[in-house]
Amino acid sequence: MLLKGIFLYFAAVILLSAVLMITRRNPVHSVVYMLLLFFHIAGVFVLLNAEFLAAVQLIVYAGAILILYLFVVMLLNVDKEKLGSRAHRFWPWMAGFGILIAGEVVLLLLRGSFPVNPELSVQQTGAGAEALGIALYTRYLIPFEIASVILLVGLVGAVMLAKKTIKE
Amino acid sequence: MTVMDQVANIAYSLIIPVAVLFGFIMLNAAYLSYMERKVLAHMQARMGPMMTGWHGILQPIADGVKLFFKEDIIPAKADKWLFSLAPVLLLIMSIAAFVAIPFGPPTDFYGILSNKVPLWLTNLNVGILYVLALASVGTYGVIMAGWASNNKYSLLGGFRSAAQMISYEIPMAFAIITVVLLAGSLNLAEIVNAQSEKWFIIVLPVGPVAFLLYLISGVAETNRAPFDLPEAETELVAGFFTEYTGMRFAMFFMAEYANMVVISLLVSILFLGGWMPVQILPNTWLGGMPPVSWINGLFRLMPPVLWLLGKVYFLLFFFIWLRATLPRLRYDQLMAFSWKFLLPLSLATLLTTAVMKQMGLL
Amino acid sequence: MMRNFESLAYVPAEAFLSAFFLLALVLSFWKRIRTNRSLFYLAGFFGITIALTLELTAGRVKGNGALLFYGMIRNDHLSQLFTVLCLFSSLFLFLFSFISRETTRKFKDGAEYVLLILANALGMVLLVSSANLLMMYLSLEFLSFTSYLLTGFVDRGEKTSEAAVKYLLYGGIASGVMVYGLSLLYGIAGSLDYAALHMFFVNNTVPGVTLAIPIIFILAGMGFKIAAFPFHAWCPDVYEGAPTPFTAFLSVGPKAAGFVLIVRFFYQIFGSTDGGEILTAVGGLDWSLLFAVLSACTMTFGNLAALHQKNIKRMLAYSSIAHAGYILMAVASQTPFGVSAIFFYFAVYFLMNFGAFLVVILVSNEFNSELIEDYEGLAWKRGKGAFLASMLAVYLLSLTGIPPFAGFIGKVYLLLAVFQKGSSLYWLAVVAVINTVISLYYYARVLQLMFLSKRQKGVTLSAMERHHVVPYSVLAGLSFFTVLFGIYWVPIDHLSRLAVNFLK
Amino acid sequence: MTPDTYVPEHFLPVAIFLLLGGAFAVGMLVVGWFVRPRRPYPEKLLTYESGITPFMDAHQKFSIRFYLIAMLFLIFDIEAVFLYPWAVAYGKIGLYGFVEMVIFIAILLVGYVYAWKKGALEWE
Repeated sequence: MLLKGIFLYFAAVILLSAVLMITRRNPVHSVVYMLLLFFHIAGVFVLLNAEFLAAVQLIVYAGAILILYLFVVMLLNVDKEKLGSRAHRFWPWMAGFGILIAGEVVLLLLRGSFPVNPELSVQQTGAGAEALGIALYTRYLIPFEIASVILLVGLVGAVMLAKKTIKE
Repeated sequence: MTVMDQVANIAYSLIIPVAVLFGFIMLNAAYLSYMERKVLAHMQARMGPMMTGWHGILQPIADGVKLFFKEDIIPAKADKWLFSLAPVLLLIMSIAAFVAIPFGPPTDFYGILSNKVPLWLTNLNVGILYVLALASVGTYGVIMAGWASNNKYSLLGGFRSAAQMISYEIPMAFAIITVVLLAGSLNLAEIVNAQSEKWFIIVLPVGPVAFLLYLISGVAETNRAPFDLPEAETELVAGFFTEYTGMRFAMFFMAEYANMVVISLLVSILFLGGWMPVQILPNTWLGGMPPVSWINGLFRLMPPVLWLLGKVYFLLFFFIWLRATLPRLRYDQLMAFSWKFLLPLSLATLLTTAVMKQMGLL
Repeated sequence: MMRNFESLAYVPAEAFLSAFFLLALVLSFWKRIRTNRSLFYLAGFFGITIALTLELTAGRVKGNGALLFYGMIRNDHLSQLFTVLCLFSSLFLFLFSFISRETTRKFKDGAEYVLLILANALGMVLLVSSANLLMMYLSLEFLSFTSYLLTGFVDRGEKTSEAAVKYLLYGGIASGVMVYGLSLLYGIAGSLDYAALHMFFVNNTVPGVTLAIPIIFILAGMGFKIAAFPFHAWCPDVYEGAPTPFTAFLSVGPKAAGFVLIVRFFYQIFGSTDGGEILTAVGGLDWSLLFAVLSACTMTFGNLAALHQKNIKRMLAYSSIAHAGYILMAVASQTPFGVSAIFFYFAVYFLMNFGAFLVVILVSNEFNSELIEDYEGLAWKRGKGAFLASMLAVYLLSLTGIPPFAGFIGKVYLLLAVFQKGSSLYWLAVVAVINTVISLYYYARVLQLMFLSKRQKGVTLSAMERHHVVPYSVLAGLSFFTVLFGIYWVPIDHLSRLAVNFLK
Repeated sequence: MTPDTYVPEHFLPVAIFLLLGGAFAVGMLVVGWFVRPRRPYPEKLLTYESGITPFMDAHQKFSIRFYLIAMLFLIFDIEAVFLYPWAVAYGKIGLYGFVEMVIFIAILLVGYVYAWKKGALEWE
């Protein structure tokens, strides 16, 4: 009961901050709501005994990616006067699509028969980081190394674009 | 168990520790300013605060009361919402970091308590990551304060400060990974226990390097001298908190001091053996022999938590000492120092550790 | 299932490409090397060639259906065939970059361009052989990432930045939606592995609606990659704004890789052969119909939109959307033969599409323009004008699917696959034929402009003379094969029959 | 153990402290609100700009270098995050783990040198 309450709290705040994030006129405010969102997602990870992921959620998403967003948003310096409503002219379509998907999810939950693989359960070993380390360096090695190449390409791209801009 | 027992249980296991820890943080936040002023003054052959109480001992309280009565000014052009949020966020993050820090092994306080209680609020398996995560979120407080003030100095100060903090986070992370590699755990208590024979600072050749890396990055993370560029008053007035007054200003100060304490605690835990007492020579070597073992035994008499706090206050003194001694870096030097020197050095340290561990040398 | 270090011997091309990419990056540190563009182009060209050689000669070593790296990568004939195809398209990208004036004059540092192409090739090669959702997603991102950067590489004015940003935003959203679908799928089945997912859906009945959400989400990512109907919006702008050699490449290599991704995902997870000629859908979702609808919409939309285009690159972009629609018919057929048809079509599409774009490049080298009206009377211009026009005619007719050319045979294969599925998809075949007729109109419009207008008669094409023999021999070679495979297509047929083996 | 029964009670103090920190910060402001003076006038509410009247919006376009630094940080931060599980599991994955990590670091090191060579680390 308590657990359900905690989860519902996290879920509610996640949804609310997500909605606020996309509706705020000031992009810097959007970033703040996104930060709130990340915190509560980390909370959900904690509920699932994925403490390492919770920490990563904060370190990488909140601490690095969102900082980059914040820099970009602040660097862009959107004029407050020019900032019209954030609503795109297609917003009724998008809202309709969103409601459609949401309805489908609700329908799905009402049917009740959501097959879940029994192997998926909360690990109680507490060795999250260690288990992750072993998996990452044996079974998931190739995706891991590919990830490093992707990071490398990202770095090359970022430097290339930034240098191009500086030169101009 | 009756309801009363449960309430008492919660009181003992939660309320008292929370109160004690919170008190500790507040006391530190207040009295570090006193310590800083006194130490700086004496280093510059001055006396520092002397008027309020014996040798100015009541100065922090007077300062606090004064700040309560100061007008709270929010500039008309500021983004009021973010302007208010920034210091609060920063303060929350720096206070919450203390939760995961272990202050000593479980103890019964020399028989006062019937069973042993741990000297930590919670022992997280990812303790070190938790502290790091909160520190990285603290960057928002700085940058948001700078942006929300709508003041050119604040904005530049905030940006500089944030860029500096993230730049030094990388060598810091690599230094921590070196420690994790040595200890084999992310749990802070386990990291301390791994140092019962040998503190990580004396694990040659990597220990001292990693220690220095962490120390330097730690000072830079807290925006303290010689890395206090964001607050370089000669060019940026007061940096990101130029526009803040009264209690909001106080919050930035408290957060900074709390951060200093956290960094000192982490340095002690990660490199200086945490609550382990000093050993003149290790037990495994000549330390077992009589004259040395007597001294080692003497050291062991002091409670572990005091050892930890001793190290912490020495480090805090060291930070103040740095401020009194070193000139401020130029911003380009500061960035280059992190990216071109500390980063490769920290990577090399990490790799050396891994190689030596692989070869069974560590 | 093979472990990591043992598996390395089975992926020589991939391993070589990654090592070569890193080596090239290290070499680019020295300014003297970095600024030497031709050297870097040559290096890239030979790198791809070596990778191709390795892939072709290692074919004997490679087992069919071997699962490498703990099941991350599946080595089978499908992956080999498409690896070769993708690497060839990268090779042609280098070749075209040599020829096009945009990529030889407009920018100084050739190093990054070459590096990104190499990385892009690596992404494609990994994508066609992934047999794990994680691996698939990562390689897809890898491919997309490099594509965004390459799109914005040569500055062609406002169009370029618009194209690159549009591509990035669409791509980001599509892959975000896709990864959400993947996570839902993982939540349902509890595995990332294609084979394990297949077993789960064979043994468990999942309500259709439960599966529909993740599948639709995943389709968004896949549809984006192949530019299928609702997810195509980026395509024309990107094709117009990107450097032309890259545009040519974009509609062949990455698109083929995207199709392999679709085929693997749906055939291996949601299909069951039992040795029959038609797969039975597993998991309670009628994806045949889904793809049939997608296919019909895509081809119709592509062709209708192509009708009014003024820029030939945009026209070819819409035409490539339409072709993606045709190829989707084979996916909808749910037959192993459909996979063969897909390879066959891509092999043919490779020839005619690269050929058509080469003409576009040569013409834009001359006029610095890509407007269709500038092709007026091309056939009557002096200095290779007739040659260029007739070559373009061959490719465009082949793209339409007119009998003596290879494009016709390709389309026949696709239709055969549809017919094999049975009467339920006959309507799709009818739609495809109607679409072919529509497409004839806009292809023929270009032909009419080139051949029937004599206003430009006798005007000299000046820049053409300075060019060497390479572009013309490539042009002739491509058209030779376009015609040859229209008459004698047995070699490709043999190859394409191999593709089916991945189901074994 | 399923998500229905797992209680992360060791995070209770964390929650308490996050709340306590917030309550403390807000409490200070609220208490101060009762005692502090409020006498705003337009000049006082101006932002500080060395004594002159502030001109233009302070939110200027900033150097792209800040963005570049953030991007580099992001990449190395992700690298560091990958290294934590490696360091913890190092005792169990042994030589393979070591070789794999050296490859990983080498790949990113190439990127680092590239950034350096291209002058991305300079702050003119």
